[in-house]
Amino acid sequence: MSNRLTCITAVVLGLVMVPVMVPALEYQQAPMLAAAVERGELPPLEQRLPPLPMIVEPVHEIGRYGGTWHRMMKGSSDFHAYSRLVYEQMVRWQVSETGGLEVGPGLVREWEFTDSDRTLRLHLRRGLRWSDGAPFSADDVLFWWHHIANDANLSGSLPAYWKPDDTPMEVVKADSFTVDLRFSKPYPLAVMYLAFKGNQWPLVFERSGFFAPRHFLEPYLPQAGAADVATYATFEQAANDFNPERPVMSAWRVKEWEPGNHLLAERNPYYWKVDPEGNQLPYLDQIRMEIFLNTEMINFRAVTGMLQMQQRHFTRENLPLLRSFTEKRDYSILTYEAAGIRAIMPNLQYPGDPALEKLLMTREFRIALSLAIDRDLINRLCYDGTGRITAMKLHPSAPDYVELTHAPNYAVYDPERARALLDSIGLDQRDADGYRLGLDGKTVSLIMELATVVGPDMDAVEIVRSQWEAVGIKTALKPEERTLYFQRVAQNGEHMIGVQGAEATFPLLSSARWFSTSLWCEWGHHWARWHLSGGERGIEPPPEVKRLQQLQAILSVTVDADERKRLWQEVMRNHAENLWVIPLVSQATSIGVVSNDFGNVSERGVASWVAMTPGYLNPETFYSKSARALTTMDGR
Amino acid sequence: MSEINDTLSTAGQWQLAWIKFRQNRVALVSGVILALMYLMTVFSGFLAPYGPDHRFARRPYVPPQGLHLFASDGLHLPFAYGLKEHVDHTGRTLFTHDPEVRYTLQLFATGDSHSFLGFETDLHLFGIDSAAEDGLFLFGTDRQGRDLLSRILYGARISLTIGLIGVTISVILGAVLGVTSGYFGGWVDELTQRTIEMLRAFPQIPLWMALSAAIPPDVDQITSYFMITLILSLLGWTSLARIVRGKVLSLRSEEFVMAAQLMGASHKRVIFRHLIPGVLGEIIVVATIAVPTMILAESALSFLNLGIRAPMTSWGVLLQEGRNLTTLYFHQWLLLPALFIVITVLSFNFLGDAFRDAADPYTD
Amino acid sequence: MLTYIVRRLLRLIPTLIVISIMTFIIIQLPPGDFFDSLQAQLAESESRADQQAFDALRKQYHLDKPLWKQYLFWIGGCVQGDFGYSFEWRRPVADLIGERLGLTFVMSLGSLVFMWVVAIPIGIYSARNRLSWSDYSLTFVAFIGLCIPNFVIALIAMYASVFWFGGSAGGLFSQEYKYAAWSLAKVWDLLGHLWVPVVVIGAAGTATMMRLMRTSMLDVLDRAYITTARAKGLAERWVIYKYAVRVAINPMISIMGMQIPQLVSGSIIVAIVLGLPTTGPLFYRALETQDMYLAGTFLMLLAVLLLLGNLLADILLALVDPRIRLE
Amino acid sequence: MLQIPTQIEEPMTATPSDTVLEIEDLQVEFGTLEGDVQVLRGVDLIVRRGEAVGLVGESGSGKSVTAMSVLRLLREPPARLSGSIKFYGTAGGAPVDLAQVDPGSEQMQHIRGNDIAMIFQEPMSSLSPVFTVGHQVAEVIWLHQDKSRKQAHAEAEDMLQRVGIPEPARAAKQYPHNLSGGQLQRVMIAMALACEPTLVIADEPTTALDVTIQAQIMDLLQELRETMNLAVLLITHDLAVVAGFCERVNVMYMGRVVEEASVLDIFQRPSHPYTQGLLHSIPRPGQQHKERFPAIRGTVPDPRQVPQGCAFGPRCDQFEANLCDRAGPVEAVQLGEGHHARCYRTDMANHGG
Repeated sequence: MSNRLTCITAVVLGLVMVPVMVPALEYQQAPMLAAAVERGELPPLEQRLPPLPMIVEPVHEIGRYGGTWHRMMKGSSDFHAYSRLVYEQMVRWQVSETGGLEVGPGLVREWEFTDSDRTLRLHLRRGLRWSDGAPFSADDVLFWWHHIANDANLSGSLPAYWKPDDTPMEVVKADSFTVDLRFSKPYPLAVMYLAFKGNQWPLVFERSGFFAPRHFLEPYLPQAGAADVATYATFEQAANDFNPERPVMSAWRVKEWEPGNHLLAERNPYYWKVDPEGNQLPYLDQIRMEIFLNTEMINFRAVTGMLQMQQRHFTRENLPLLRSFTEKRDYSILTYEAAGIRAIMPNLQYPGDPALEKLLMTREFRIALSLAIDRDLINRLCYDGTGRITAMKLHPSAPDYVELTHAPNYAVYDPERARALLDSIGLDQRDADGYRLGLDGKTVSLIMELATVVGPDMDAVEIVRSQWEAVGIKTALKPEERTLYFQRVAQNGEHMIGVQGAEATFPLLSSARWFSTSLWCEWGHHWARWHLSGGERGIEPPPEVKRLQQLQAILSVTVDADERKRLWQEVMRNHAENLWVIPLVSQATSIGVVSNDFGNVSERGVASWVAMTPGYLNPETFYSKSARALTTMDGR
Repeated sequence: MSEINDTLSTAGQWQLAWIKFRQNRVALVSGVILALMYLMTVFSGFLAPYGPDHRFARRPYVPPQGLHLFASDGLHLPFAYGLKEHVDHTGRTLFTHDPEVRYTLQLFATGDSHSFLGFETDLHLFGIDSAAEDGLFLFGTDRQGRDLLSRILYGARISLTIGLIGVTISVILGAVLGVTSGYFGGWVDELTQRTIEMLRAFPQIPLWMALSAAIPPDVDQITSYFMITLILSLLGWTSLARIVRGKVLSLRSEEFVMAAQLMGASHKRVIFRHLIPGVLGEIIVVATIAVPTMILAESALSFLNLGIRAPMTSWGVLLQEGRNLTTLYFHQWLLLPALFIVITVLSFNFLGDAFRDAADPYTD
Repeated sequence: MLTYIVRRLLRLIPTLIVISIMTFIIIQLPPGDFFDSLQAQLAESESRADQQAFDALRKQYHLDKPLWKQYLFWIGGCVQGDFGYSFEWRRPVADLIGERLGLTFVMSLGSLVFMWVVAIPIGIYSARNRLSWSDYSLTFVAFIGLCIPNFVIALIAMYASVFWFGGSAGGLFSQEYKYAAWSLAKVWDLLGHLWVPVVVIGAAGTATMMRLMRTSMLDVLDRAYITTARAKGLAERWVIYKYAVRVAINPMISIMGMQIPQLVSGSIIVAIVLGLPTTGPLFYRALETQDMYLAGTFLMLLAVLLLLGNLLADILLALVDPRIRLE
Repeated sequence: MLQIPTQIEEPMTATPSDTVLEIEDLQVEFGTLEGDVQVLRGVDLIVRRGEAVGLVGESGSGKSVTAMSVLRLLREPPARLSGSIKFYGTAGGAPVDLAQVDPGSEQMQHIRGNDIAMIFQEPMSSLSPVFTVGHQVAEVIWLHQDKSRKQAHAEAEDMLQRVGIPEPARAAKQYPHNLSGGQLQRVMIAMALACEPTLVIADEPTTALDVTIQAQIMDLLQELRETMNLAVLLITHDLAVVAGFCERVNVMYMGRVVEEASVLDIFQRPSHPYTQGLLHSIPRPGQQHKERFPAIRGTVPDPRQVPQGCAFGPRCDQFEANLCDRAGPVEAVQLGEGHHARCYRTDMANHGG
């Protein structure tokens, strides 16, 4: 709450635009920077900070300078392990008063919709500097837009979220610190996308972003129309997130990158945030990422107490092990909420067998399957009772969170009713082995495909299989290599039943499994194809699904908060009544470890890709209680 | 005439070899162990108290259970206690004996149905008549509450046969190519030798890994099993072919082969009547030593998730769980499959050693 | 001798060409390419990138070209010391492998030394005391060493280091030296950690060598020239070391050339289990992610090492055994 | 082939002070898994200074074991030795009982190669393949004499020259596989004689060589023996070689010396049926190839199943039941000056064969 207030204060002060502000605060810097200033290697702090630095309220207390954050990273495709620590978007997710997530200021100190909600005006913070001291301005955004996002050789095509209604947005520089985004229709999601994708390009393999250091990259820019791929490779090398030469806007900058070995990041002397006492952030001198290739090494490091704070790559089954060493190695277990919904998603347009397609499309059949599952047992056996049993509903952390009332709940265990339902839809005949026969006289034989082979999620599905068999439905499991799984689902839609998770905090940003509008939707691949091709290909969905598809379109242009909540209720009710997918048990928490020496790490949080956890928890305020600050820039 | 003499001396040599082999008690024991192991693969369904995928949903990570004869009230037939579960401070479910519940061991108990020599049956060598959630877990259970003993017995089917089939392929390839290469010489020999040279330039383990990684993930279990076997025998035959070729080269110049050739015997006859028996001893020795290499290779590949993959069961697959620090710390019994690997490989090595000694009966 | 070596090296060229083609085929065997596997991997960890962005990258890396062209790109580069580009690490393969190759060799050499230092004396001892109890028990221990899969030994080592010794193992350096520049202290630290993998990797090889040395010694001890040496009045010690071992060790010396590449490939699994910063885990990872030039180069590198090892073996044998002449 | 000595010098009348080697009741057993095997069952043998003594017998008779026992070269265990082997290093000096010396002791090492040298049957395999022949000859010299390596090498070359190797300096740098069998045996001889030993034991020195070379080697040995006043114990299965070289002969059968006599006596008056058999088996000019071994039936029995009484009994044409198979060892019967035989029927033996 107070955090939010300070932000607003900062915004208000910014609006007044006093050219020379008498700093309300006395600014301090880390010893290693002070020493560098003394040696004349850095300009004084006042010249490095913007006139109005962003003030960040630590979650617990004012920290102290120094310390190294030891973490681990699995290969370079696990770039999130680092990039989430240097989460610096145009706007940022922050914790709302209700404990959910909301969008707050970042590089953009303020924004507003104009032109009937069709133009989003962004006010950049003034006087910001890149980590090499060069000023940051609207040109850096425009550089990205003109030379990266719109160059097919670098970006393929413009990301779909920047061309709502298939019309690319326009990016217009109003002045050096003001940028207008113009859309063809109201586009409230743009703010969320700025919080989600508003980072410095390219975020390694994700290749998304919203700005890039023009002054640094311009020399590498390939000549317009040059087809020579080599020049693009050079450009990519320079822009690469792990390039130590590349200037950044984040709290730390990469200092050493030894692929396959380690990554060392060091504080950014030009970082533009301070704590309420005026100490320039971050507190921690450096981040050390050990690159590991064997997943087990992370448990190894954790139980030997060598990780300061990490919640990637831990699995629940290792929790007892991690707990066993908390005292001995002086760390604590971190449990953040995970907001995914794990569900069994039958392919409702299953192309393999018309009889089976019809059966899967029968609502009562899906309800019976749902009632046959003892989710409490699964929760106890696979998730130590910490799992969450939920239908397709928004998680409380969702910005649009709203409760769904008076909806049917089929996520209960009632095998008798399941049997009765199955009998009632004509599956009352059994084969020699006791399995139910379909209406075509053949044994109903289900295959669940999933992209995991081991772990509690697999065990859970295994229990489902036995429980479906217990009500007479022959079921097989087909664990698949994930490449194959996604090929079968997203490219061909040829799977029978998929088991996957759906996003519950930001469904609009990861909407595949909610609205049947993406080919990644296990339960509505061919309906989505129909929708995406304007009715040319795919299969025409039933009215209920058409309504869902429509709802997504409406939600994406609705700015009014109450209206959005109403729309969301309709979406959830649609799911609850039709039971398009059969909810399973979702891992409700994501676990991690945090050294007891580490301060300002919030005990509560949401583990989310969109929110870049722990990025939104202000890692620049994390600090080590015992560490001595480095006094040279070359600390090892 | 010289041919007859040689047949006699060959027979004599086999006899000598047998006498010599019989004297090696360690090898005899090894032979018996291996015979039992392979018998086990035939009867695994019958010997295993449960099916390999029988999950006792409420009995994950049960440590190995003992059989008891004595209870507080005196002597009984062998019995096992039921289990009580409680959760410790780390959130782990632990199991202790429930002295109130005793299950007497039954011979020829009925249980999960399995296919036994082509028949479907639900007869098992032993079992207990327990509540559905309880079971007899002599080797404990894994994370999914599956009986480890049963899984080891079923896993033996793959682990033990993969070596045998792989070696058979190697032996056939190696023997045929070695014999033809040595016997015909010329370009046949040249081609075979060059091929062998190429193949041997590949490092064994990385090549296995690369090839196993290339097995398409969507092939069915039988196919992937045979692909792994083929991959393992891809390099194995080369050393055998070399040995056989060398031996054939020396045999070829010997009188009895020349005599047979002069008498107009066909190539086939010369090869199968004279050359193959002549190199059989070497082949047996090399094959015996190659089997454990393949068993170890299979387990290593499966351990890395490159070989046999779940839901198929092999000892290597079972050991995959041992990669987990949690297993190492809390559930060491899940490493028991390693013991089976060690025993098998040890037996094969002792046997191979004894064969080698026996094949050369004139040394001490 | 020199002409022999040159001739052998020249004969390697066609072999290498065939091997490079086979390697390329092998690493191309899995369906899809790096970006397919990356896409699936990202989708799994809930991040996602656009198909078009990947296609742009494919183009940059020539993955849109026909296979034979890709091969020529690669092999053409290899000849000039450019082994292609690692997609995952976005680095030239040569840099990546180079970084880890040093430690890999140090580890393999360490294992080699360990094997020799342990196996040879025990082999000699065992042969001199043949059929005694000590011989039997050493043989048995050797057999056990041969029979335990090395990844199991590695697991045990890992267990011991975490739970008994407070977790100094797992990697080759302590935390404070892991990222430090090379110094005497760092070398010392390395040695303190190195012995675990060295012993684990060397275990099976030691057992094999011990058996070989024993057999070889037994063979040599029965030779007439040993009796001659004794009859000369040579002390038993000298009979053994100067006459018997000098000849019995020849086969060991000749296999030494092959041992290094064998150890490098044998260490892969151990290095994966122990999380060592050597080339093996990188190769495994490259196979997983279809980072094909990285995997291919590693495979090629080992093949070249093996071929050179073969040559080295022949040369070494000729050096230590005057009966053999290289022509 | 064979030159039967028609006239021969009478053996020197020996005084005890002339004795170099005196073996008495030497017994050697080998412990095996199947039990003990007695290979030598009481060997008595004397070699005098400067004298060449032959030790003759079929393979398996124990000749080589006797020779190896003298230098204690048998692996002990499994071998077990009893009896005495007295070696008189200096004329008239006190003897050393080699049977009592620790085979690994310095004393034994000093005797080997220095006082007693040995020439083995297969020069190819008796020389180490990995050292030059020069090195192997020189090694004996620097081992036993206080000489530098350089001196030793020079002496070794001299020695090679003495044994008739052409270009000794070049040959010294050769490895055994570069030299012919005959040359290698010369090297062996050079090695044996390098320290001018008192006694040389030559164990079938010519068996592995071809016939013409055999004669050359025996001539060389003869010549060196004379110039260096060596005592030689020549072990052979070939009586023809003995005839040309030795003064006295010991015939061995199944671990015992069954007849001992001067060369002349052996050839003219062989008294033991076994000796007679051996003599008959020598090919003579004009004899048919097929009749090569007409004299002795059967083969040497298994040493584990020594026949009772006379060990030769079962193969003997003159075997007489209740006489030859009496229990207990056959005592030696003196038949003349230095002529003994162990045969119950020596009185009936047909002298002069």
